[in-house]
Amino acid sequence: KIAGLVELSGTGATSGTNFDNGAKLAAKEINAAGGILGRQIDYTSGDTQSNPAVSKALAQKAIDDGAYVVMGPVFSGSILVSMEETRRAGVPNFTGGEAASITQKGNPYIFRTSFTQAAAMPKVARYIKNGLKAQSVDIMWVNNDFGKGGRDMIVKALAAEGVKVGADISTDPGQVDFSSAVLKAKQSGGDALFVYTNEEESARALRELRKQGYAKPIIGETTLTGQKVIELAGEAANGAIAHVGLTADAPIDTVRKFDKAFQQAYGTRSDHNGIKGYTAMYFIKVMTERIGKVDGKAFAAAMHGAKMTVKDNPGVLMDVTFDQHGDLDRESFLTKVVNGKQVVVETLPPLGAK
Amino acid sequence: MAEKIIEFDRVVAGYSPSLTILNETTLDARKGEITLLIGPNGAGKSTVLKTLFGFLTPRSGEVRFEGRRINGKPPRELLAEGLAYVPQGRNLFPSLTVRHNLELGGFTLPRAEVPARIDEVLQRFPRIRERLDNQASTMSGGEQKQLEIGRALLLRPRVLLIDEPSIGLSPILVRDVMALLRSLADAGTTVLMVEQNVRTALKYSNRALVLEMGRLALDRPASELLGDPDLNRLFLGAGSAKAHPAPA
Amino acid sequence: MNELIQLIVSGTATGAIYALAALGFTLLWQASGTINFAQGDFVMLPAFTMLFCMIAGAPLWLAFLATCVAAMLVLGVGFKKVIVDPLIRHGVIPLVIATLGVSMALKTIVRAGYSAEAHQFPAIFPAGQFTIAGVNVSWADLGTLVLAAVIVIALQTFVTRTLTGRAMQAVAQNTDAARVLGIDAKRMVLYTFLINAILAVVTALLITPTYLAKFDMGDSIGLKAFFAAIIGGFNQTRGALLGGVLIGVLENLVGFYWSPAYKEGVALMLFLVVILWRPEGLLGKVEERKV
Amino acid sequence: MSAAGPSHGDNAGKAFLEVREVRKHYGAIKAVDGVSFKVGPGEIVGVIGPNGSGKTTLFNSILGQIRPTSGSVEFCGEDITAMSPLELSRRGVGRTFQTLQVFGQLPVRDNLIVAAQEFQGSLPGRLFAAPDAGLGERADRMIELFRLKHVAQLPAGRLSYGQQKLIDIAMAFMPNPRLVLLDEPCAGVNPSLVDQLRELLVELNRSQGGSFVVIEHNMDFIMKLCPHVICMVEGKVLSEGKPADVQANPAVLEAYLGN
Amino acid sequence: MNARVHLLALAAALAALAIVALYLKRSEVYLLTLWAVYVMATMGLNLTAGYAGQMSLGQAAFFGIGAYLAAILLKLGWPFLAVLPVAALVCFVVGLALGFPALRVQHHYLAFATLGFNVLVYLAMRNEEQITGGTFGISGIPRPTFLGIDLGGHVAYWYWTLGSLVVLGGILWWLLRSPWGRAFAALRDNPIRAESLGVNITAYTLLAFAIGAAFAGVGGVYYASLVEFIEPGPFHFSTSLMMLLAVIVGGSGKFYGPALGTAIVILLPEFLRGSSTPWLKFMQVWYLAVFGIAVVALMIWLPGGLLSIRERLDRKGGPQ
Ligand SMILES: Nc1ncnc2c1ncn2[C@@H]1O[C@H](COP(=O)(O)OP(=O)(O)OP(=O)(O)O)[C@@H](O)[C@H]1O
Ligand SMILES: Nc1ncnc2c1ncn2[C@@H]1O[C@H](COP(=O)(O)OP(=O)(O)OP(=O)(O)O)[C@@H](O)[C@H]1O
Ligand SMILES: [Mg+2]
Ligand SMILES: [Mg+2]
Repeated sequence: KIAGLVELSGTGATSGTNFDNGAKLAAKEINAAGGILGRQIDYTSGDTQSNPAVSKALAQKAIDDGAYVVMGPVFSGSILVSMEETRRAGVPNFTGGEAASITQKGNPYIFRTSFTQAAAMPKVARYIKNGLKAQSVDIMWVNNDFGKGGRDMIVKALAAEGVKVGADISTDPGQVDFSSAVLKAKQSGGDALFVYTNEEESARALRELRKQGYAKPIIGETTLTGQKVIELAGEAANGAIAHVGLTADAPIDTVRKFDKAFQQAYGTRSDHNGIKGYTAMYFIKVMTERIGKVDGKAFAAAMHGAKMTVKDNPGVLMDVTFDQHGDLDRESFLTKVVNGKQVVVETLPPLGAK
Repeated sequence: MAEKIIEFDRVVAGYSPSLTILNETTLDARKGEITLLIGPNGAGKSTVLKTLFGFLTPRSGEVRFEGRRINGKPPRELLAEGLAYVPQGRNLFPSLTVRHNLELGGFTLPRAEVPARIDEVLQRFPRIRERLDNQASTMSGGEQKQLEIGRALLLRPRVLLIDEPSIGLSPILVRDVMALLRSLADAGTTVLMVEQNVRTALKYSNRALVLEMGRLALDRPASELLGDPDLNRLFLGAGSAKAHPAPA
Repeated sequence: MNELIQLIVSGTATGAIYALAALGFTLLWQASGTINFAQGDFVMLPAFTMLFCMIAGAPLWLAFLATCVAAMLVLGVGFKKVIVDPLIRHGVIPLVIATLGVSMALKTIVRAGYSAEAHQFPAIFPAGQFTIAGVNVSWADLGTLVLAAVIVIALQTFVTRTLTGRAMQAVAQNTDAARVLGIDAKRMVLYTFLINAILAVVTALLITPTYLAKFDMGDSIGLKAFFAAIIGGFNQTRGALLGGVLIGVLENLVGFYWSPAYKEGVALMLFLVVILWRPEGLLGKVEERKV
Repeated sequence: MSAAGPSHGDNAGKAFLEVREVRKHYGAIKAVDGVSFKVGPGEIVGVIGPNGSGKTTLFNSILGQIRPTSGSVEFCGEDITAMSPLELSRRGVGRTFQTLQVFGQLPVRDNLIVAAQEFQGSLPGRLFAAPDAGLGERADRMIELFRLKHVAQLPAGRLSYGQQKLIDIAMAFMPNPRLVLLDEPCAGVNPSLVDQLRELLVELNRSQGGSFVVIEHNMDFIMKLCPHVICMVEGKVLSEGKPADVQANPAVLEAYLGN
Repeated sequence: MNARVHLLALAAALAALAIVALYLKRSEVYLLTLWAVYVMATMGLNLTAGYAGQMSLGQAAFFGIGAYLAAILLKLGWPFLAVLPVAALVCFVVGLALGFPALRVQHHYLAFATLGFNVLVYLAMRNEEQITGGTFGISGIPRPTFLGIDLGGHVAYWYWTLGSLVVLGGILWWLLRSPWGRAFAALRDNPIRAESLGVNITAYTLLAFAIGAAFAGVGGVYYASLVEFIEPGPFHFSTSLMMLLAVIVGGSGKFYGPALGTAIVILLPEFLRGSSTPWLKFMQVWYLAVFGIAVVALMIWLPGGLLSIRERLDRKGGPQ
């Protein structure tokens, strides 16, 4: 019995829905293949409405209902609340949240499904320094927990690399008009622009950048070159570069297979959140079979320091290791939008492997 | 006896089931006459007019216009049959100009006829002409009343229902309006009028109906009533001089 | 200097969008005395309908026409029959609350029934742009502005200069009096909602390329549009244009010269200042004397 | 003629309410155009004049409902020009309205209580006062007096026009004001109650020395009640004096009374 | 209703609420507590909007101010009982300030002015990071102890909240039956007439806002302590809309309206979410759609809210 707490409405609806779909897809596949240790997965998801108080209630409810593992929420604010409950009850909890603080609270039951911003940003900063040879960079970010967290991390990472931060431009979630933000970036004259906003805003920002004739490199994280962004920004997305932890475009067989299955099931392509949900479900399968019983405490204990490979089960998509905090590590990609397609230009090794 | 244009036949009506206002009310108004409806405050006079003009549907009984049953018929249709109604209380479109208020009075008329008729009304109420382009709500109480009456006359109705026209009008205008109604009646219009200014109204009316607690209490020729000392005592207050102690 | 002009130009374009949406508010207010909390969703729905038509293979113009018909049926006749008619006799507040419910329902239906994601929408204006005096202006911006202005003027003329327009206002101001005069209140309300439905479709057509079709696209538009309507003057159709453009420009200026973090607050500040200083709005006329 | 209270002459010089050259212009419309008059303590003054002659506007200017264009108003030696209605009510000035102004959703009895409760004790004190603020009995007597007993528990907005008018008048008298300005109190009121109302005013005037200014188109009422009458035309005072004199003034006849 | 019957029914309802908690699951008790917390705020809104007629869409802002104050002060080690009056007072004062637009504008203008205030407060919560923790919020908010009793447990905290709700309800009841209550109603019905009768509409308008705000502030304190974490999200104006809906659905200007309305807005969706009956599962996704339509239907049949059913039955067959 696995419970999902996901943002099906409110500001996080897109991410939550993807995450949920990914998890559902995996559950279906696993069940079709005989379940976990012969038991069928009973996956139910509840809508947190992107509201922490509701997440908390849902987490309690999941525990009351005897959930084995809790998945989600994706939003960092919500997970910070709900993880208190899963911790108290000793139920393992996978999250899609990327805020660094989640795993720094010493909670032994919390596990990530993706990179933290703390892990991703140094890779980006390094690329800005070495790949783009930029001396200074402007930052455009969205003022929510996601954007703010990323902004703080990139500033730190850039400082470590000795790259100067020019204009520091915050934008609003759901912002439509980016003309003043882009004008600010143009004015500041940095060598590149780092854009860290949600999908729709990324698309709008790219369009406005194109409109105002911004000619310098535009770099971002996962969201910047996502499928949705390319679809929404059209032409204007071309040339954007992003570091991507997970992407359905990754040149890996398992991912391609997943991509196809997802499209078949939901008619759209999955974003990284879909992969998060999908792989998390397989993490559970692999690990449960490894410990040989359905026991949350043992599961959590075994997760720390665990390594899972595609060989164990193709469902985990890529080899992955978990550390003592519950953070994970694996390969990541540098992608670029070329002719309306996200193209992986470089595969970056896991942090731990460097 | 003149033809009965409007008839109430044991009409029961009210604003909620637990509160009956018109209690088996039976009355009528006749062609070419001014029928005056009087009675204490809250007797149900305005309710009679509202029921007649389709704002209230009788719970039982029958309302007839020229012999046809019109229970709950919507105002628009009654208007088309030649009825017009000037209600009590606020009845204008406050932020529209006086001119536009008048124009809307002729909403159901052919467009081409309206300007001439408006002119006619303005002749009758010169005060309104001076305020034509002001917002209706800025006018004084009496001016608004003139506008309302004028607006109804625009329709040249066959039957005019008019609720306390004298409220807010200066004595000179009260007499003008009454005389006007008289002349309309003489020309064949049926007028059903509610008034508290009983003494003046009786002078111009043919027949007076006294309503008490939603029932017809009296139905007499107006001239007869005017001279009746009994009614004088009851409704005009003469001699009710039992001084009331002021509340401390 | 150049950037100031650029900011003003692009702000004006955004403002035209607000103005279009605000127009629905002023229309409904003047002609039915109600506030439609679902106004934003009234724009969202046609956007999706057009999208559907296009997915089904219809060209944009056909999608637009089909949606106009559908909107008149659903947002016009349907809304009036199902919601306004039974509610209007209870006064304005229940109706306003009901539109809140409608707004919630519409959003959820689109989200749960179709998709929670944003969808791209083709633009009716050519994609290009031109530069005058160093300022970039896109055809879309210019087109939206011009169209918005034309619609505002047309609507203003209709509502204040025609007998039908005034009858619509009359119904809003005093329904009983309107009935006494034989004005078919229900029909006037129907006209109002039919016009509003068309307005919503046109607004959707113009703004969805920028806003993207998304189930909650109406939220931010609705709010801004409402503020724009009040700032310009609720009982003046042309007030919507002034209010919209004012907000659009000011937002841009604040975002650039002060801090983008409080950009969203701009419409609000302006709104607060206006209602405290001139509650009737910048172009609004003072309403009736009270006693 | 029922001369009520001290006559006008006695009080010349020690005015209670003094209105000086009050004007209210709306653009070209001179609604009130330089009106001056005095009301002595215990005096009853009638104001008549054709429709739109500025009577209501004059009241509104005196009572702070609108700000006069120019001129001043003094009450008990204090300048009260453009004071808010609230401040005036605290000084003992009450009023009634030409248009219906009641608390539509409150029961009739509560309408009357609320009309006086704010004069009992302090604002915080009223939070701890009895629910009826000790005014229940007085309200009941008023209800009796105005023949509203059978509707006392109904929301005032559901009453007939005349009944609402009566409530408005009763409310003005609930707090025992020193001066009351009444705007067409008889409009829509049954004739027998009109007589009673007049008697009530006379009685209040005699027993408590209350002063009244009354706008009325009911000449019978004015003639019997007011020892002093002002006739306004076009925003100006046309004639002023004893009712019989004003009534006989040809200009008044021509503009207002007819014949 | 007869006063004694009323009291008995109330006592029975409270007893039921107290006893049932012993048999409920943790998450259900949590939801009940959440309900009580929201009722504190909606009760205040009922005073402002329902009784005094001042359309307010800023209640969530006060709720948030109370919650943030509580979070900050409780983490500084202040005792809960000291935080309560501070939060109430601060919200009272801010509420006074919010009342000022109400002196100039009414109805929908006022609604949007207060909504604007809500947005500003929200922006401040999100952007003034040093104080509010920005979008990351504040976590680790402690629950109180009272007379040495630890209220950290879910049932204990529920009793504590329920008790406080009853006290708050008592205060509101007292206020409404005093002359103040009548003055608020007069203000709602006809401010012009009220002023000429000595009703200080400035004072009462401001009071209506301030007291309503103080109630929300108190609710916010309980909220922060209940959830043990806060961030700006729950204090977005959409919460204000929901609170207004709760008041209206229950019956605005009805004493028990907010309690009923909040149950429908807060508890019902959770109940449906929790259910595994197939047709109810459908509701998990469609709940808001159904709720929205239900609101419309309610406004058509019972524009005065659920608790107005008695008047409705009385007025049936009235004028069209
Ligand atoms: N809208 C309403 N809702 C409920 N009751 C009403 C309504 N209007 C009037 N009533 C009640 O109906 C009764 C009769 O009212 P109506 O207006 O017919 O009296 P009226 O004879 O015209 O009195 P007046 O001379 O004062 O105008 C009154 O007792 C009043 O309480
Ligand atoms: N706000 C305003 N704007 C323009 N004109 C106004 C305004 N208020 C009043 N007037 C005009 O001033 C004049 C005086 O109005 P007022 O209400 O004082 O008259 P009145 O003497 O009380 O008349 P009545 O006996 O009819 O009540 C009217 O002609 C009216 O049109
Ligand atoms: Mg009447
Ligand atoms: Mg007057």
